[in-house]
Amino acid sequence: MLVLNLIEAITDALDVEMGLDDSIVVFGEDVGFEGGVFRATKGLQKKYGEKRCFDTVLAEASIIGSGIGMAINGLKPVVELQFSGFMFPGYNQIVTHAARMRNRSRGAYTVPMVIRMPYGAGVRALEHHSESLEVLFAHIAGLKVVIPSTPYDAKGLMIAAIRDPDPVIFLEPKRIYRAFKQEVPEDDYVIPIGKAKILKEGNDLTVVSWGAMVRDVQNAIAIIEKEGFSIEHIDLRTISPIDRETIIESVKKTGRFVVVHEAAQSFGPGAELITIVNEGAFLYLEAPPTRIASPDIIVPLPKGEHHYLVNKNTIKDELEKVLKY
Amino acid sequence: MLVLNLIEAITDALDVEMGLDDSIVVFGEDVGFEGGVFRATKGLQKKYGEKRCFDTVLAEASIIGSGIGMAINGLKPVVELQFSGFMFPGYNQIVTHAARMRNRSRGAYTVPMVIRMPYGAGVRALEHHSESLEVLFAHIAGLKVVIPSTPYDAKGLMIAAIRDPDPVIFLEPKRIYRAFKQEVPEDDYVIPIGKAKILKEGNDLTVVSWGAMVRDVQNAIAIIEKEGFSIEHIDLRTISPIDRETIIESVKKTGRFVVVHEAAQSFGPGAELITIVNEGAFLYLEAPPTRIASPDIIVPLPKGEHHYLVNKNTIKDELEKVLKY
Amino acid sequence: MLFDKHNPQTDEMIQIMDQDGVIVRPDLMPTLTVEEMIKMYKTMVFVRVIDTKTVQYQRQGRILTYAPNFGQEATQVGSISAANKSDWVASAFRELGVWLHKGIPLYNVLLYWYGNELGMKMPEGVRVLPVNVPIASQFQHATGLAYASMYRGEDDVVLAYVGDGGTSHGEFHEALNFAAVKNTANVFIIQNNQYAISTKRTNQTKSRTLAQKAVAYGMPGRYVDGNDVFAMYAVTKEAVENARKGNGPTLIEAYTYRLGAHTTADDPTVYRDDEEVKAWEKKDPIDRFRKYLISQGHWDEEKEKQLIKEKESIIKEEFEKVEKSGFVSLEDVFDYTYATKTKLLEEQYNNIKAREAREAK
Amino acid sequence: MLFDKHNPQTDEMIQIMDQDGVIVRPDLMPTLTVEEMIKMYKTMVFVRVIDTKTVQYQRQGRILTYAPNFGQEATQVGSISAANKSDWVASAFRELGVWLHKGIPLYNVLLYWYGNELGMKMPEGVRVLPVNVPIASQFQHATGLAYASMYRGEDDVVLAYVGDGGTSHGEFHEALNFAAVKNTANVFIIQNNQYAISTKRTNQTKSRTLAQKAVAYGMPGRYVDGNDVFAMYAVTKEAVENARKGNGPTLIEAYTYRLGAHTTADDPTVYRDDEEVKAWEKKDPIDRFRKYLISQGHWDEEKEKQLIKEKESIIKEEFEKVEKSGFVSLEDVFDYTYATKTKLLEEQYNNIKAREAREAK
Ligand SMILES: Cc1ncc(C[n+]2csc(CCOP(=O)(O)OP(=O)(O)O)c2C)c(N)n1
Ligand SMILES: Cc1ncc(C[n+]2csc(CCOP(=O)(O)OP(=O)(O)O)c2C)c(N)n1
Ligand SMILES: [Mg+2]
Ligand SMILES: [Mg+2]
Repeated sequence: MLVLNLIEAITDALDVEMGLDDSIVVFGEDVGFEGGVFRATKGLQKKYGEKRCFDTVLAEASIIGSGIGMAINGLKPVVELQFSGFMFPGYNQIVTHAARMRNRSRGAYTVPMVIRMPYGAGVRALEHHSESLEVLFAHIAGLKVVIPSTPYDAKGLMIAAIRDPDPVIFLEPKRIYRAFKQEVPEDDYVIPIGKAKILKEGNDLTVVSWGAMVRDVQNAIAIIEKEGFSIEHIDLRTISPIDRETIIESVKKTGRFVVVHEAAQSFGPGAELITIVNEGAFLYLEAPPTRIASPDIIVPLPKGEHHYLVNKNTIKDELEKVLKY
Repeated sequence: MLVLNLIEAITDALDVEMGLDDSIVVFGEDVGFEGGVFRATKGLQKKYGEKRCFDTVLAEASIIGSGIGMAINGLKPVVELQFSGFMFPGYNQIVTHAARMRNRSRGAYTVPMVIRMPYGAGVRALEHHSESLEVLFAHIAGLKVVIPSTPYDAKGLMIAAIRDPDPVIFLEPKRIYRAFKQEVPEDDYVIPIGKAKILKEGNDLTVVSWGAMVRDVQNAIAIIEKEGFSIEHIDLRTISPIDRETIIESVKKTGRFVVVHEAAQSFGPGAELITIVNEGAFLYLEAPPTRIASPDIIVPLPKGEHHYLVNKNTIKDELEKVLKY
Repeated sequence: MLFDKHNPQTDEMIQIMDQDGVIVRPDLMPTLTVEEMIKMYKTMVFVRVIDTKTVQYQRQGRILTYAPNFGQEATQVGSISAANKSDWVASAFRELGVWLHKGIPLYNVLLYWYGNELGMKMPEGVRVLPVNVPIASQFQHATGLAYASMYRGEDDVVLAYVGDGGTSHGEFHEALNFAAVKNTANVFIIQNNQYAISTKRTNQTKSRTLAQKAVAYGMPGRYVDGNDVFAMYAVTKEAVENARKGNGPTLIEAYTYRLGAHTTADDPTVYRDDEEVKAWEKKDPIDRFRKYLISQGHWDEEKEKQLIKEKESIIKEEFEKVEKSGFVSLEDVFDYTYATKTKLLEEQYNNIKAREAREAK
Repeated sequence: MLFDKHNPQTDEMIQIMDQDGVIVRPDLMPTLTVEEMIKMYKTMVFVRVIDTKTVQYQRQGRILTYAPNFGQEATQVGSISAANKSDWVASAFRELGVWLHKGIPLYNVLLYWYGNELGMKMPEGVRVLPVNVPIASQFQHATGLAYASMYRGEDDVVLAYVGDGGTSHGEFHEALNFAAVKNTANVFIIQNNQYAISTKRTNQTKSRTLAQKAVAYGMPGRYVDGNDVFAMYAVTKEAVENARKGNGPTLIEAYTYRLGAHTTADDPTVYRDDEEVKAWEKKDPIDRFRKYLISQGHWDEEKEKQLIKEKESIIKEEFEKVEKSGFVSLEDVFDYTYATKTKLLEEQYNNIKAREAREAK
């Protein structure tokens, strides 16, 4: 067993898989020599050489687009975008090609590729360094979208993503990159994409969250349960395809539903989850399914960020409202 | 009164506004000399000169980005992207700049700009010519998103969009560009952005749709009402900001809700509307709020497109299900 | 190295055969067997026949859209003939000569334009990417294909095609820069047909030649008469072999002209003069090549007639097959979103299947 | 036209003053009054003092991130001094010398790095766009700004700044092409400081100079010693006046070096040698300028000491004011999403306001 934080678990996953599979190449801006600005690829160039882990030119469309070409021609690229806020110049390649090559070629060409990017707010950063953009990927047919919330899951999901035959968007909650450590097996293992995890069983309310928000929700639940409520907490882990069954089963049991996310409220991921609950458990609902989300504004710079992020208090208050509805 | 189809109404709106306001400039690929591939800007270069209506180089990021610069420096650009499927290379400029310049500069610089693009399926086109991407704009703080469904609305909304102090994404349902004509006033008039339109009052069910889908829904309603049901039909017209009040009031009256859209189902616009209904009218609901949407696949080429598009029959069947729930 | 003294910043265009089919630069003439030349000629004529017929079919309402290649046959066939079977192609949508040479069956091409994705499923061993609609984005795939080959120590080369309009796009720039930095085996070919839909080449960029854009990447650039099949062949051959040896990428501008419409949805008379078109018709790449072949005794009127007859009957036959192919199945529309359908896709598939069954009644 | 014989494709770099402060090309020496030179020098020193102090503040945990300009002061101040008050600037994030010269109060700049958007609200009449983080995207705004001025018949010029890394981006390419085609009054300045975070300039592109990329757009390109304030001034002046006269855009490569870290979050010792840094320290643009000014009798040690003292006290004072500025208000965070808050934003605002009131109790 290793004891790793989330980013170390990602590095370890890359290392383990690169050791097992020669066709994996890892690249992006500053990813090679210095191991990335967050050091997620630290040591890989030294260990596997410049051909397998390298710095690219400063051009996101080229990072994704060349990765697509490599994937078609037999490699498995795992590329890094420095921050999710800089994925936009590469979004054309992601949507119009990575997500569609299999369909366009009726299966003759495929894009088994992982596109990693740190995402989310709460690190008191410059503009474009705090975005939560999961909807922009989850709405696109042909992509899968994964977000780990623990080191253990991060490694298992990363290995699953690398082995997946289709392009996977791997969003890394950078706020908890180094927040805590966990035991992680040394060898390779897989956490299936598309499977949510029931972190805690309960009877009165179902709460779904993912990424960095999981810990905030856990803290809020800890307080609320002292009041005698029993809450079921689900870590979604895969944003697309969503594990509808697990959520619907849970709501059928609890009758109440809250989703908590960092992304902006309107047309956000919470809306999809609430709709799924409506579709699958409408008659079981004892209170309106509720979303707790960031407001529809631009993520503020550090001196205003505290206004923005959903915090433990908001979560607690909202959960109580739903419980007492 | 003029009698115009939808695309003529857009041309007329541009013409009327350019006549009234010297600071309006219109450009995009093939927009100047030949008046655009759909001829939406036909005649404008001849009438207003090459400085005010011109062809650009083939580069969407440059179309949007230069427009942002112009808007900051006193002009009002109305730019065309040839098809919404080709907006992706310009998406970085839209999200990271057009939507944010006001906030970034605390109001010192603003981007009063209209970004027009034909959108939607059903015209039996090549790949990337059929996308419905409203969510990719509506989820972004700082943008407004408008979709007309009639010539009259198209002109009034376009004039409102041009006069709006913020960037407006103007999605044009190309399937009905020339589907029908309507009386349209010769002079300028405005249809307020953010206001839905109740096309038809009713008591048993609220149906929301927009763009080309409005007519299909009308056809389905016509059939169903023969069975004795009374349906309220709302044309959303503005996707962001949504007119929540009109929808919630309607559902409070009818107790049932269906949203119909062309965009893909998952994380689609329907999810937001259903969530709004949950938030505003939960206790009034007599049946699960329902979405009718396209499947989560890539829009097929013409010989498979009939599988894809939501059609009158699907709408009718689903509405009946909700009515009889 | 034949062309390494060439400077794309001058007006000197590489030409080997003039518009009368006369070899004006015998020193540069590539060594091609008569069989090879005849094969190239036949492919060019085949492209012309297919274009002519398909545009007719479109007028008859039998096909939706089509992007013809009139005038660009030498650019396409000359360049691709310089590549090996195992070399890759990343093209746009106006490269019929390339596709036929690479072995995509005509049936497939027609099926695609007919509106069926299956047409772009490449047969085993045909290393061509499917039609790429978002302009210039295929250049990025070309660099990745080349990187992967290099990674495995294979010496395959990747040829990528783009239009003059495409050179304005950011993706063009990024790909060329990537290739130069990584020294990948890429040959980038610009089919400069003078128009991007209605937009003239001269309004697309102020660089004198498109080939000189190579300077920005520290890459060789070649400015070539794209209607001269021998010049296209010779220049591409050198670039391909250079890349194969590990000497990195080349940018080639094929100076040509789109004699027809942008696509069948386009009316070029709106934006250009008849005179301009007529002047370019005199430089027709097929006429020129034919004159040469006849002058050398390799071709004659009789063979020409027969060839056209033969090709016309092939296109007729293949198109009729395509017309009988019917619709795309619901399975096909769903089965290639992912390797395995998600549960939700399964559900959506079943719903539509049920609806279609009801409608069929 | 002084520099129109200059060919950016050779290794000849435009230099007027060498690293010892000696004027080596008196023929190219710009006409600047002593006052003007002193003003430029003072701004450069001010930048250095601010950088030094702010990096200290960051180490003390008093500011979050900062991108220092060490070594690039001549590039910035030399170029912008050639512009008029009404000329526009579209910069990235490492252009402090430009900003100060254009009249952005130091308080604003510090407030921004402190984490408050209000810092980038330009005072009336300061024609500078806010800090632009997405690399190279500001080049597109520069062309639009210039188009709008041209449209109204105004002769303002737009100066845009980007790093060496930024030249790889598609947006760089598209903007230069647009400007050349539309003949807008743009001057594009590359601050080639040899690194994009850890990535060396030589791994960023294979073109010998970055200035030669101008060839791709049919635009003049100038390869300039960016540590020579006179060369920067003279070359920019020519480009600016040329643009002002309606003769279109120019690309300038300022060959310089980032002596410090990329930002305070970066540790450059991971990816570069001390020796390299030391070699560049000898070319320090401020030392060089000072030597010149002293040699001409315009400056002395005493003035230097005083200047530094004065500037140090200004930064100290301004930073302390910034530290007292506190947090951004909830109003500010909501009020600039749109001209008028939507109803939903009003609701979200009220919810957060209520929560914060509860929390405050
Ligand atoms: C990114 C993108 N923008 C716009 C279009 C629409 N479009 C299709 S073809 C074309 C012109 C292409 O011109 P060029 O590159 O010269 O190629 P040609 O058609 O002349 O072969 C345009 C603008 C597109 N396909 N992709
Ligand atoms: C589109 C985009 N991608 C990535 C980044 C992250 N990033 C910030 S600065 C930087 C390097 C910039 O290098 P250069 O252009 O040379 O400017 P310098 O920092 O040297 O001034 C990178 C990659 C970004 N800001 N924008
Ligand atoms: Mg062309
Ligand atoms: Mg740099």
